[in-house]
Amino acid sequence: MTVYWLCFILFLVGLYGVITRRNLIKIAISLSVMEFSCFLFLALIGYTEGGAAPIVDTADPVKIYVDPLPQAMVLTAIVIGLATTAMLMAVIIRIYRKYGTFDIREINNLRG
Amino acid sequence: MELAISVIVIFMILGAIYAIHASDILSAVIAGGIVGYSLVICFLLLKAPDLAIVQIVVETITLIIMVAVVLDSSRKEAYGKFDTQAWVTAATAVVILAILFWFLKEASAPLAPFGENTMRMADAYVNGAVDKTGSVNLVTGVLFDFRGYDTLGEATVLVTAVLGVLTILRIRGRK
Amino acid sequence: MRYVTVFILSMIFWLLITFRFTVSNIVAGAAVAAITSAIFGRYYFHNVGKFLQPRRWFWFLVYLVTFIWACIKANFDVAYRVLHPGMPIRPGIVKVKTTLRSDFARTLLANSITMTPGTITVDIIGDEMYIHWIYIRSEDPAVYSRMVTGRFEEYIKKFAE
Amino acid sequence: MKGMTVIVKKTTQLIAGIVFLYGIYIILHGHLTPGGGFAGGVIVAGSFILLILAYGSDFLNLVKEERGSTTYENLAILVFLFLALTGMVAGVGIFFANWLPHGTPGELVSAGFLPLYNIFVGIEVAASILTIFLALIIFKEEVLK
Repeated sequence: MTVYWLCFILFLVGLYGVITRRNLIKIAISLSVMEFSCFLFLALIGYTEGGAAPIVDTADPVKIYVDPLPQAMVLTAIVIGLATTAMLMAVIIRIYRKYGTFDIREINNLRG
Repeated sequence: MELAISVIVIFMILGAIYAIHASDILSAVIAGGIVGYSLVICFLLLKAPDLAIVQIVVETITLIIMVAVVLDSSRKEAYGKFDTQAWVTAATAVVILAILFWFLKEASAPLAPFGENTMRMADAYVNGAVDKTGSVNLVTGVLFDFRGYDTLGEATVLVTAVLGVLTILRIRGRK
Repeated sequence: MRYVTVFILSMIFWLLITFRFTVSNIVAGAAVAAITSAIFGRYYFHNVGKFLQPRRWFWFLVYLVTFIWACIKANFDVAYRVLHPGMPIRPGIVKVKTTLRSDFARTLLANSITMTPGTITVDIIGDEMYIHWIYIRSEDPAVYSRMVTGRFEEYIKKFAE
Repeated sequence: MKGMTVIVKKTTQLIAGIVFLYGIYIILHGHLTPGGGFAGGVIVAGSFILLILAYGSDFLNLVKEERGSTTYENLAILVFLFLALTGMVAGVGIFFANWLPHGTPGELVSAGFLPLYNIFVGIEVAASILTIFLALIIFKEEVLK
């Protein structure tokens, strides 16, 4: 049970970063930290004690395997995470070219 | 097993805290890399080699893109003195985190302990899956046969993200 | 010629990583190697005909033995400097002029210098290599070039030029 | 963007082809060993990114390359959708039906449609990531000019 709690604390650290930081790149890093904790939680749920990796050995029919379903979900989520991070980076670099800063509060002031 | 993963997760938490509080953006990006690469070790310990392969390559390319963006612009953290509004934000964050943690404590009570399989439907995906899909790798079987719709949706999201990046970044249209 | 070399090398690599000799596997390997050579063939070395001369392979073996011996010696030297309580180091960057002509030979020389502990090639600009050294023994260019490059340069000249 | 030193360039010449081949191996053996279209696609994109980083952006005639990778990406997802639709046409009547013969589990040619899905998802992922990277580089070039 400790592992689940630590995993959630990692999520909370990412949330804290998103709420309190003002630098756009740090917000992006915190978002990916939250993503990673979700992936870790799903992989933890699928683990079975003493299970093997989900590659079926046809010679040995009584082996226990870990649950392949959360792994398949996380596999697609990781690649989507890369695409969304890249899109976030595109938005951020575009904002930097326009306003010359990463600070969101300064950007708010400049717009008025 | 639980102890080893706990140690690595504590390491990840420390890396994340440093990444949030670093005064140089480049070191913040690299400290964010600690979290991603530790996740690879966690996946290997949890018997998920597919995830480990994907995560290690994706983390490398994310780092390349982030470092390119940071080197191209400013490396300074624009976070000067701690004024009133910053205190209010930090206090709000702490209250929200406390409430969420209490919620976790309540919600995690019915969860099975670590190492016992929580999901009842896993049996349908493991037993006899080789006869149904013909694939030895169970993850590929789930990905493309049992849950093909998910993969199609994921590919669509990827195409949309690429179109978004092209729309945002191209200044002039093509000739 | 380059395309054929890349095709053969890719085929060998494919058979090594799959390591099963069924018909379907070999056909798939041939197709993949053809794609690889079509895309990456034009970035390969220009004069691959030199690989076929046995004289060069002999000098390559000699170079390998020298390199491993120099590596072992340098390992003990760096271990001595790290474990010694006084830390007898004198780091700095030296400039070494090389006589090798081709880019491939220069890369090999730079990588050999980097892989022996204590020295790291920082950059190659024109004919000159900039090398970071953990203990600078001499400040005379003729002496220290000899110490850093050692015997690598002449052997590399014999098999890679 | 300028390229790197001659050491990096020469090593890249040796390595890039092998990285590409390894990515294709991961894709083709996705139903036998760990890996699959997603992992292999990212590795294939990585081999091209390695070439671009080592040789600089003048090397690959960039505008044309970006148009090419976008085309491959859209074609790959269309073929993926088409393969899924064949299940409805082929008399089975199920979207994503795996109606090809399955063969012996453990062989390279087995598991019906799964290797084909793997290949096209691999092309799609590789082209997407390459397109994102090229878009970032072209943006930088245009801004600096």
